[in-house]
Amino acid sequence: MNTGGTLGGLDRRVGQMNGVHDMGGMHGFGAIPREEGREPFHAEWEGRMFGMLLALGSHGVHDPGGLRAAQESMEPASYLGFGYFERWMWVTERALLAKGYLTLEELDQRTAELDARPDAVAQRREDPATTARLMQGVHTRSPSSREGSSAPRFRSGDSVRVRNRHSPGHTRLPRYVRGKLGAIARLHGIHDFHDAAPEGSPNLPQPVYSVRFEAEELWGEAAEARQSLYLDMWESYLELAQS
Amino acid sequence: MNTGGTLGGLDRRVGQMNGVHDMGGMHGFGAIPREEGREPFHAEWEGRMFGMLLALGSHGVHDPGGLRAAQESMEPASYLGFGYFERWMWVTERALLAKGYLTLEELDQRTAELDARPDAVAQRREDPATTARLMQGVHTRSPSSREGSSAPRFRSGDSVRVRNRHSPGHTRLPRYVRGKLGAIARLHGIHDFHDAAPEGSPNLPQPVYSVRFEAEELWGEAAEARQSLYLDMWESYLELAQS
Amino acid sequence: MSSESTGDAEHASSGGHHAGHPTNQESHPALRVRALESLLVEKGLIASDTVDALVQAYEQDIGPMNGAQVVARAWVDPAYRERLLDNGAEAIAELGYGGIEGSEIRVLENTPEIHNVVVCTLCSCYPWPVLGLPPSWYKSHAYRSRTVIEPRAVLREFGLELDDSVEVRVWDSSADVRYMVLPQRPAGSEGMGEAELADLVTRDSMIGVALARTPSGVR
Amino acid sequence: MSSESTGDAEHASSGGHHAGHPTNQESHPALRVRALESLLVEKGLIASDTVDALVQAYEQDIGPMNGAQVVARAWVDPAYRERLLDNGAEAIAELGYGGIEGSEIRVLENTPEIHNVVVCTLCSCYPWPVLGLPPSWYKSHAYRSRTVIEPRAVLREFGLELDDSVEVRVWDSSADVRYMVLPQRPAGSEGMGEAELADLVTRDSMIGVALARTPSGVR
Repeated sequence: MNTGGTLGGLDRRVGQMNGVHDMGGMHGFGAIPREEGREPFHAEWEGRMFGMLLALGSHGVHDPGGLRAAQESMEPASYLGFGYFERWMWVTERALLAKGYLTLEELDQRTAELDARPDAVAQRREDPATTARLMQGVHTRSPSSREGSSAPRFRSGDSVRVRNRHSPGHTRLPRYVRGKLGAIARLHGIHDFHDAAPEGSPNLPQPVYSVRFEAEELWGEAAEARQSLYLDMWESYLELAQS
Repeated sequence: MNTGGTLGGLDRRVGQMNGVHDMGGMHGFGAIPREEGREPFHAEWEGRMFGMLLALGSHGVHDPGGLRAAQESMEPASYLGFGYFERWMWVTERALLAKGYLTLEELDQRTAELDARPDAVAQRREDPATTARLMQGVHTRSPSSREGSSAPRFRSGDSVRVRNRHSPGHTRLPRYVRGKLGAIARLHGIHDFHDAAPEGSPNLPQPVYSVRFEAEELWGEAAEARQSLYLDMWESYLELAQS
Repeated sequence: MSSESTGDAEHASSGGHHAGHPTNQESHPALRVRALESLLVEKGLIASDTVDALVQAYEQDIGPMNGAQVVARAWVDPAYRERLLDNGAEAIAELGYGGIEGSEIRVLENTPEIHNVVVCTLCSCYPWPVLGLPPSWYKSHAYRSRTVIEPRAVLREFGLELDDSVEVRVWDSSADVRYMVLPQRPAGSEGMGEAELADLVTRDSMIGVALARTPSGVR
Repeated sequence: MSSESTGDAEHASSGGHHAGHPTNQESHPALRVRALESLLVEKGLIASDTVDALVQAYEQDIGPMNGAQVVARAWVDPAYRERLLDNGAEAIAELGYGGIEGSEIRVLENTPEIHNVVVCTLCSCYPWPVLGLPPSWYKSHAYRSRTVIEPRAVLREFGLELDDSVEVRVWDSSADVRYMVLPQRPAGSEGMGEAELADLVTRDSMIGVALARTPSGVR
């Protein structure tokens, strides 16, 4: 996926390192909701929202790689209160407003108009060429590995300590592993790096490793029997552990 | 404060160790809201709610020591979305319903009645003796230190490691210090222990220490210059660090 | 329980009151999304048939039936199984599957000693080409928060009780690699053909919260 | 911004939509609290004059003016200052203050080298007998989350820029001890009496997010 650029002014620095989205290991969310309605879309608007999100990305209206970071810029109570597709709606609106494709006034006005005329038939626009091109991408693999110039620093079996990072901005380093001891399980290759970088500095691709953690290291006495955890980690998250 | 008993069936095991209330070090909550209206109560209902909360506690309707744990049993999105006095309203309703002092039906019915008659004059009940006794407690100190039977394990200056605890249930051990290295700054004396205990096992008073942490230990490179952090910790949270 | 935890459909019906939403007026998401699509079409930013095609693709063509075929093939073809475990995305592409959220797919083999289960704690990453879009429970805060700290308790909620001798490996999809579980081939499935075998492979068994169905459970 | 972050008053006006609230009907908190009080009075569980007295006490009698007297006394009386730093609650009781949330109070002295600031990350603990009930910002998620990780940035938001040579000590009130800051006596206050000095002591200076006022700022 494209990882350059920003999502309508919502760049990765607005993502939240220690945000409420980083919920691995948290308590209080109750039982897993198992009732299933129609999947994957429970209502027509969810499908339309999803389709629009992908369609806009193919036009360069937003940067798909920045969508995770953009969601994290939601206020925490809203992040938790919104459903999955509502979060995408929020992100999409924000991107369109920030890039000037839409104004809030016209969106509010159109909403009011449609509210007043629930049976109005939607105007359609067909673009078979764009649709065909986009659907090709939906069905065809494009590898995300990069050619790496620097040799990976770690080898399978190496004991590594996760850096205790807490800088604001988007990251893929969950809070529950920071400072913990793990072992390199496998090299995944060189991948684009998605974390927030200081303005103007490039986010160079890095080796990504699968790192194994023992549950006792992560959760102490609360750990369940014979559990391990594997996490994919960019090289800069890690340092060689003193053994 | 009284720490025995439960809050209307909401005991400390329903509190959340890794809950959303444990927000020290989190990002994403924005600027600190500085506009001040009338303090401490912005509206009459906030004062009445606060007064009722204290009045009920003096009657043994709830256990003041369990109120923190009870708030943590709120669903995370609600905890974040509610205001401070609304959280107390939620806790109080729950306690009264659980103990059978109220039914949801009568509360809903009374709400509807008052909604229909906004100018209705509230019925009053006076109890000067109880009021006088309660106000005495509002203005008079009662020390919370206990006589300790066991000698404190740690001395000022001792290097201690915070245990990496993640058990469900109420705790006063914030997530951001778990596993970290600190130093005993001072012994506060022996205090009641408020954490969730396994059913039936007593929560014996323990020594409480003021423990000093250096910001670098907690936040790594994100730490600000020359910051330290002091946290009050029960002895069972700590172990002597290998030096 | 929050609307979040009972799926998006119910949430949709809960209506407005969205603090932080960048709109002046509170409105039902269904209405808001209609307004959004109407404006984007009018402005020529999207085409209606593109949205139609995407919805149809993820409702009908891209779902766990794709992954089930991959699993069935691996069960009957040891050389394919080896390629699949070595480079998931490439072996999956042999069967014609690939695309968004499928650049790198790693396949994790369940054995009598090791049980794998997949989660995404930071969002809801999922191997779309083989499993489609994730179900609501996979996106729930409960699944995201609990699976890394108490996987056995989570699996029990799904009806899967593992012996303490089995190692539970939890895979948190935090980067660009997506994960899919290759469940154990069930006893009693000897001699079955690929199409029949694919019917035993459920979505949940490829996430790791269930086992593949046994033939008796199907017939 | 959420209603939370703009104080409870605004939240009150935002009305219903409370997922997880144990009620069948959504209602304005003001109305709900009236219903609650009405029922509790009717059932004899509380008395109206008790609630009146508690509200009046925390609106009028128990507030930062109490702490300001403590600070002023410590500024003029070195022996009192020593007792105050040694055992806060006992020294505070000498001036007649004590009660709920004041069993153990520790007083932290600001100096040219050390600046103390108080927070409660897990809830909103606060030394009621000397400072009253906490202001909205002290209870805000922003203050609770940020003060332990970026205190200098927080203090800057309050208009307090500290030199990098000053050590910032953050006190997180996680247990039963409550904290109050003894601010530095401002320059230019020499010769002032206790009552005058108390006027220089603001609530914020006793939390540690501000300095005491200078006399020129008062007169």
